Amino acid sequence: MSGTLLEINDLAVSFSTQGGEVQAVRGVSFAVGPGETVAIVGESGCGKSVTAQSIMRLIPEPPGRIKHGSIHLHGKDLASLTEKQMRNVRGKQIGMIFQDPMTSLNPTLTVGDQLTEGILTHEKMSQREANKEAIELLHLVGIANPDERLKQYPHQFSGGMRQRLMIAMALMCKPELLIADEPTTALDVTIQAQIIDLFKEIQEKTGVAIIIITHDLGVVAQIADRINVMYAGEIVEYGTVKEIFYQPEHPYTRGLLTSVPRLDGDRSQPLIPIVGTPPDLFAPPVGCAFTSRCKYAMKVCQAHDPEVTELSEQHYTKCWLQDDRVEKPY
Amino acid sequence: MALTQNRTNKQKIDDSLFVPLDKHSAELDVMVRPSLGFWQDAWKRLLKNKLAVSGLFLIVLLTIMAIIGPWLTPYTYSEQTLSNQNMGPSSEHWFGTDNLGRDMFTRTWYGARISLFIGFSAALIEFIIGVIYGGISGYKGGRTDNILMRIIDILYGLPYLLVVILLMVVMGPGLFTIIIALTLTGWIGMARIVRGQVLQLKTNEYVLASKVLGANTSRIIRKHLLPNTMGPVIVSMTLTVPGAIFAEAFLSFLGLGVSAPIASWGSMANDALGVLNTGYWWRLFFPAFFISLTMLAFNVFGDGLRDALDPKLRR
Amino acid sequence: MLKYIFKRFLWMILTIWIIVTLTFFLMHAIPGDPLDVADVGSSDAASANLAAYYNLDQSLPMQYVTYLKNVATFDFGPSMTSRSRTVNDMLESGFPASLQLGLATLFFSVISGVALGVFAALRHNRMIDYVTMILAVIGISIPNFIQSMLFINYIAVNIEFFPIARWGTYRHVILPAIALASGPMAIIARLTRSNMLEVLTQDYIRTAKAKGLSARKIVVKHALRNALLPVVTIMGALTAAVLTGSFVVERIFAIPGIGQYFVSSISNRDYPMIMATTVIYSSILVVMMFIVDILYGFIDPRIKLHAKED
Amino acid sequence: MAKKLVEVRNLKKHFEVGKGKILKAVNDISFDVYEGETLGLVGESGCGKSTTGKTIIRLYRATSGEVRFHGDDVHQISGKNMKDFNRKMQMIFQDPYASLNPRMKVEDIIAEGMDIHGLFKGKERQRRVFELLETVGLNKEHASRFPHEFSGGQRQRIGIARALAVNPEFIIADEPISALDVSIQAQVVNLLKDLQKKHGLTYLFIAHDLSMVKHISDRIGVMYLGAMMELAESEDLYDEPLHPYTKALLSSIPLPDPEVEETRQRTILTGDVPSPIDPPSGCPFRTRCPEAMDVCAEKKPQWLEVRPKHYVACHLFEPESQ
Amino acid sequence: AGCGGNDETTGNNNEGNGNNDNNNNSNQEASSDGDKILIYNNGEEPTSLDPPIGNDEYSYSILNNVMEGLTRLEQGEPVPEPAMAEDWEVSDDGLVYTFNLREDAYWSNGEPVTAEDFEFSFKRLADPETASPAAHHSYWIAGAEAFNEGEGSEDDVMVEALDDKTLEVTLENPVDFFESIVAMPQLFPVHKETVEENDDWANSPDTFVGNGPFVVSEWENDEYLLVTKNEDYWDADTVNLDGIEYVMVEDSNTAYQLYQNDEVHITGIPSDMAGELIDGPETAVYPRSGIEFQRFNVEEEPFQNTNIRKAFAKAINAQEIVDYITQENQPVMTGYVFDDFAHPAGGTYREEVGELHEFDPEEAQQLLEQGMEEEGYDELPEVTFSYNTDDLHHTIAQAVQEMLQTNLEVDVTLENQEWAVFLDAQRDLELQYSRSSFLGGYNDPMNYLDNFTTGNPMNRTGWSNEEYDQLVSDALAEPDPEQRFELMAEAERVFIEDAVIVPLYYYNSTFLEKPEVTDVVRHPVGFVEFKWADLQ
Ligand SMILES: Nc1ncnc2c1ncn2[C@@H]1O[C@H](COP(=O)(O)OP(=O)(O)OP(=O)(O)O)[C@@H](O)[C@H]1O
Ligand SMILES: Nc1ncnc2c1ncn2[C@@H]1O[C@H](COP(=O)(O)OP(=O)(O)OP(=O)(O)O)[C@@H](O)[C@H]1O
Ligand SMILES: [Mg+2]
Ligand SMILES: [Mg+2]
Repeated sequence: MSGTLLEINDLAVSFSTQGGEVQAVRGVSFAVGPGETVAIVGESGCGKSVTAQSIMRLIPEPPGRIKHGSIHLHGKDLASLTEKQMRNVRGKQIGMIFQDPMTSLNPTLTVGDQLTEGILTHEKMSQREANKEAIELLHLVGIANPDERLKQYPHQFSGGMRQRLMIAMALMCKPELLIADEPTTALDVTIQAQIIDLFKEIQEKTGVAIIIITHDLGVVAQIADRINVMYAGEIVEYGTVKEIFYQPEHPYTRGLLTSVPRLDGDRSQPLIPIVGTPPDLFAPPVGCAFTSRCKYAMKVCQAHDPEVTELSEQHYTKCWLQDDRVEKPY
Repeated sequence: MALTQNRTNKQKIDDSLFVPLDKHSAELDVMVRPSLGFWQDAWKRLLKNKLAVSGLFLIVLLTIMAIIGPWLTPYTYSEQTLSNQNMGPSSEHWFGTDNLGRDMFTRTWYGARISLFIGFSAALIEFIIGVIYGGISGYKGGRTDNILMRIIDILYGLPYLLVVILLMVVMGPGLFTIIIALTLTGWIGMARIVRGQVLQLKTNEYVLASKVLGANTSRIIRKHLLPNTMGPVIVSMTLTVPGAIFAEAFLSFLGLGVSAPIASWGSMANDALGVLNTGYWWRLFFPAFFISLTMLAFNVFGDGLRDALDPKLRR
Repeated sequence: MLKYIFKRFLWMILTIWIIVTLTFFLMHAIPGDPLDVADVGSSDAASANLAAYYNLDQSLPMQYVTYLKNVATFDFGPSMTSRSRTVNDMLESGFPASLQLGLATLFFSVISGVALGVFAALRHNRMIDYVTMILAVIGISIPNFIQSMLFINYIAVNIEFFPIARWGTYRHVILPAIALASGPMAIIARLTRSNMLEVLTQDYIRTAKAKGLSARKIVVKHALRNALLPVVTIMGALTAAVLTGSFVVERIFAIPGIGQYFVSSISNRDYPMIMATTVIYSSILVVMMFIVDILYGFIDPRIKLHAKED
Repeated sequence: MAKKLVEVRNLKKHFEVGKGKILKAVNDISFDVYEGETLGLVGESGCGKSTTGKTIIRLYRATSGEVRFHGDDVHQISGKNMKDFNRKMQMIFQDPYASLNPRMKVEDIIAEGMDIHGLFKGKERQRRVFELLETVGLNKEHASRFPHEFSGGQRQRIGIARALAVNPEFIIADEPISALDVSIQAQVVNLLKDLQKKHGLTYLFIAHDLSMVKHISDRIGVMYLGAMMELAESEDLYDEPLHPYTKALLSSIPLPDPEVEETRQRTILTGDVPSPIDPPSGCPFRTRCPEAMDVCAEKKPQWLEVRPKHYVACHLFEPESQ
Repeated sequence: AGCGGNDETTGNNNEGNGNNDNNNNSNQEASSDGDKILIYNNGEEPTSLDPPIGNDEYSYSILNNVMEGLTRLEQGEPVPEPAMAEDWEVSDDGLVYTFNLREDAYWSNGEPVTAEDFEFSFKRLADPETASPAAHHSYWIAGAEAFNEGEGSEDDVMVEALDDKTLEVTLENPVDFFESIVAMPQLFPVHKETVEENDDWANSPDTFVGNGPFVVSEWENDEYLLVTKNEDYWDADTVNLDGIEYVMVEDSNTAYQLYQNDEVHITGIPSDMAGELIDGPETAVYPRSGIEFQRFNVEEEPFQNTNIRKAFAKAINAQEIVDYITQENQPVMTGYVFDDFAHPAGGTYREEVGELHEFDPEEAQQLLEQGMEEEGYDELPEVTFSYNTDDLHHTIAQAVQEMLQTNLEVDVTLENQEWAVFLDAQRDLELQYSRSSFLGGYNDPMNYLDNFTTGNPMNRTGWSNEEYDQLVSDALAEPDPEQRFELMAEAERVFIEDAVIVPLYYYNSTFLEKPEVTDVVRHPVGFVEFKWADLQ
């Protein structure tokens, strides 16, 4: 591997709530190399956004708390940076697209203002130049009439347009790493395709690494090099795109892939979801968190946390089914 | 690779466990915590805030002293001994005496009754009228808002003194008149603050969501707008209390207040202004101190309440 | 927008007209005849002349019409207390002092109130927060006239820089302005703090942080603006109150302002002066209220007072 | 044929943005929703789908045109009928977080509709809330939490539960599942379909995920820049799309298959996205249409039923231009 | 300091030019260093510097020093001495006064002061058009009252300029104190031409024309008014000060601090500090003709009964009020009329007439019982004492309440009212029992006794007594001083016997005066005089 840009090691994040501690992330480790695209997919509520925000040190503290683990950017521990040094990382080295575009945009500032303020902070640039840059980017993300739109306020944009604003905002400073938390959920397929192309193009030009969090496996298939599959605060499977799509090992990953409706599918047939509800991270089970929903669950799954098995150089999974003593049911 | 680091010795695990799981035993019982309403929950959180609790404790203490304080001395609030005038605090007169030789301790706690009553009622009435009026004005907007706000302008614009004099002539002096006089314009500030907040809050989508569910104005104001504007409302209320206590003294000046020799903190402080030169400090100090203490208590409590009502601030 | 401004302008006129009308009838409704208060022991004939001089001999509706005319032309005629001076003259000579003091007060109260509120919120439940609260408690629970006296008795007499009282240089403005400002400052600080706390938990603050903005910029640009709404709200009435002078503080500091007239005109039943002060105050008030409403739209563009419901 | 539940006629919704500029978010669209069906609505982001939904449910006042629900003009409903209307028609909002009151507990958010309409009280209410939570894949434990303590997808599910709580007849679902992972999406979609079967619910389903839309919808409408381009039964639409925009759309659907994606050819639309403030003359799509003709700039295409139950607005299919 | 520029005043001026340069000259003089400028706290802005209009202390304390009447009270005793009038003759029946004006009497604009100016001024005072609140001070002049009431004409007012410097005034009654009446600011002359030409003449130092020891030279409304020595004043040699700065500091505490800081020379004593300061070395106490008392409304129960009234009057210990509350050593009233008026028999009025009232709780108790019996009361009807809002009144009222409780076991309710409301109610006899005060206007017991005649607007008690009325009008017509005082004393006895009021205490004027200030003159009646004052 050509060195790592970002390395996350055994990260655990908790939130204290009225009833106790919610263990949102429970020991996540992965690395991202320069120019690489890593996708994080997984159960809704499994801790993807929290992981992403932890990288930027944006977990609200309190109630949030990074319990243990480290995050290294270019080999430097981000936790050791002062708030001021961290400011240089944020926006400039790492750009972030938040999941909820409506509330993540300041309703009282014009879109133009919000787009340009980052670059004005990090680079010597006049407002005019910054505006030009912003217009250019808006154009690239497919917003018509960008110069007019700059003067408008977020509430005057549609959901998808706000999402594109977030994308543009994160790209303004040409970061080395882009963390995109569901950047295309609210976009129609044509725009989505445009955005993905844009990501790829920028990646080619600037070599930006991307961590993309998404539910849309189609998007993942298009853009990702490698995939982290998360479930209940842990990474349960990790591998290259093809490995995950064609040789999924973890029952959850498999369930995920079968849930996807197919265009050529039969409408009258119900979709095949994974039955049951995910565990509450308030009191995660001792063993494998997926046990209660797993078709192939064994007694050991309930009692012991499964171990990571290396399937290939870059393909790992965390499941007892990989144990030699088990005969794979599928 | 990081993922592989934490390898345990998997061989230690008993082979017998590697058998399919009986589905039923896999169902995890989720124990359900007793679910508390928003207000109950807020109350619980409030009680965890030491500072807020001490504020509340102070308020209760002051109230209790207002009730029993006057009985703790052999003096009555009106009994004069002119030759004992302006005596400093001593074992006989704990808070000293005033210019008519009355016991300040008795008067202070007697005054607490009047002042706290006025403070509480003013704050409460301000809250009720201000919130309803401001809420409706802000939420309804448009014509309604315009008319309601112009009424406020008119009430604000009228010379208050004139109104109060008329009130005094029509109603005669007394506690009730004071409350009316305080209420007349007291709620306006609150109403305007609430309106401003509501104008902003009502654009939030959760208000639309509630509207779609068929919520009427009253419900939207109560359940959605008000809880989200509690901060400024609480601040405004806690500031009303001392305001009302002093306003009572001002209204006494116009003949509207409780008639002498009944004491109130405001009028006691007012009577004692001259002491800045004479050195009879206790005459100003005690009423002023208790007014400040009341206000401090309300503010500390109010801050705690604000925090308790803000779910995002929970620890 | 223009249409809205025009409409509001008409409403302002209407509002002032109602205020003037109500004030007119109120002042006639309360006991106390202006001539009785002003003079003792003049003859009936003289009283009648005086009454004629002040138009008091006309029927109430006629007097009302006369006053309306006065209000419309901003000419209120002679004062009933200082018969040889006109109300206009008295107000004109006093207004500059009150205005100066008022502006200083506004300046102090807003700047320090907002600053204290912001610091308190940023250091929520820490030392500065408590200090700010105590300052606010002091600012409010020691009314401005007591503060004024304390300032005079303990600061002005000891520090030569501050004149004890009277009027003239900028140094004369400082102490009374502080005395006047501390109450509003406390209110502003508390309101700012409370709303800042609210705003600081919003997601868009997180976004701003993610952009790497400095803490100062986040506070000033993103948070403060949203937190200022209630402050702007109270600024309306506050400005009107403060610019028209303060009876007690002006009195204590012997400042030749117009605050006194707001009180003395009523105790003297000085009808023209009551009318004039009412018009001045209510005009500033309604204009300020209008400005506040406009400011709402600037602070939060989602607030649209002039547009029809969507 | 089923009864018309909602009729939208020549609906327009314009916003004033800045100095006298008019943004035509929805510009003259007409369609019907039949009882018990699911009408999917897809289209370019910002083309006016949410605005259409919000205007139907009366959150926006229509600039012109009308919306009928059970034959009554919804913009005329008042008083008691309003409450009834509000129970029968519900909306799931696109922005999951903004539509949740930060100071209300999830339990109260979900139960709000029940409270308003006096549907359930006390224990019953709580039971129902738990039930709803479970149907959308959350658990009881979540009832006493506040919205900010949830992940995006969890918030979205709260919104769904809230809409379902009042047993509505018609739900406008504005991207109800976009933030959910596929397995939960499947769960929710199955649920919606079940409910439809059991209670005859009707949906207006706004989404971007075309495979999902196809799966759930009986008919699908395609919007572009405030106007309806094509409306047809879903199989029909997917199998034989008529409008060039629809075709482009379908060709852009990403497939969950990396190898296919590597080799796939898509019709990338060229040209700038036009602005609704200043839409192109004639057909709004003509600026990006691979098959644009002269007439497209001159005339607005008519809304024609070119095949049974298959409507399209395109000059390619207008009799005179064929 | 030299004021050379002023020598040419007379020559310099065109007649009728109100805007002259002299004032400006003295302006500049005043600000030069080393001048003896006395800084006097006037409290408030003068209402008006037009003598018949500005009928209050704030105006007259200034007017008294920038203008001058026919006479001026002497520095020592309140006895009139020649001022604008060099001398005067009185006719034998005491009705006609002929004043000879001094030749060197000039207005500050350089014009001579003439008898016409006086005639004009006196008639102007009486003129109902002027509507002077002080018009009643002209009533001594025959025809003035009728004119003022709108019945007579201006010509019937019996004041006439016989020539430029001779003024003849015919009186209504043969009052022997008319010489001191004409010393009052209300009867100061005004410069006829200036006044006729310019209604606003008294509003600005540029247009104001005076004739007193000082001239108005600077005036900032509500801030200060500066007067400077008038070098053309006939008695300029006597005047020691170069000027007086009247500052307007209303708040007594502020004024006290300014005084402590040597920023004013003379100011009042903050009432809270009276006890502490009253015996201090810098405190100056002047007797003042004026009283603090309480009125009964004899038309309301239970005060229709004389004995009950008397009981109240005797149950209140005014000495304690003075000792503990006002603390300004005011003399307690033992009658109604101001004690210190000169009695023709030689001593003061009180010395000659004797004490008529005293505090006596036992007798009060008896009187109350007696009165209640007379009225058939088992229980006294409710009594409410009203006062206009003021810290001092408030304190006194509470003390009185307690005294009535202790001495008579009567529960009195207190009620305070805003001044105008109170005044209105008191005049309309709506108050049962209320606080009152009276400030003397001239130097004679008649000033007091006149008030309680039937129908007098100052009566406000509903009390009417024929004997009293008769005694008062007899006294007015009586030319013989001894005789007159006899009648007045009798009237006072009737009045006190009927217990219409509760006498409390006489006023005095207390001031803080810097040690360097000397010879400030304040008479019991009249206003502050700086003619003789000096700064050492
Ligand atoms: N402030 C908070 N307080 C308490 N719990 C929280 C808080 N924020 C997040 N959580 C919990 O942490 C868990 C992980 O949340 P996260 O937002 O990372 O999920 P996610 O993987 O991004 O899901 P989605 O795909 O739905 O966005 C969730 O169960 C959520 O309930
Ligand atoms: N309140 C508003 N004021 C002004 N313009 C608005 C407003 N709401 C929406 N718009 C504009 O109307 C157009 C349609 O918006 P709408 O939200 O209906 O789009 P949409 O189809 O839902 O898009 P998306 O799929 O991105 O959510 C957009 O151009 C948007 O900018
Ligand atoms: Mg997320
Ligand atoms: Mg939308």
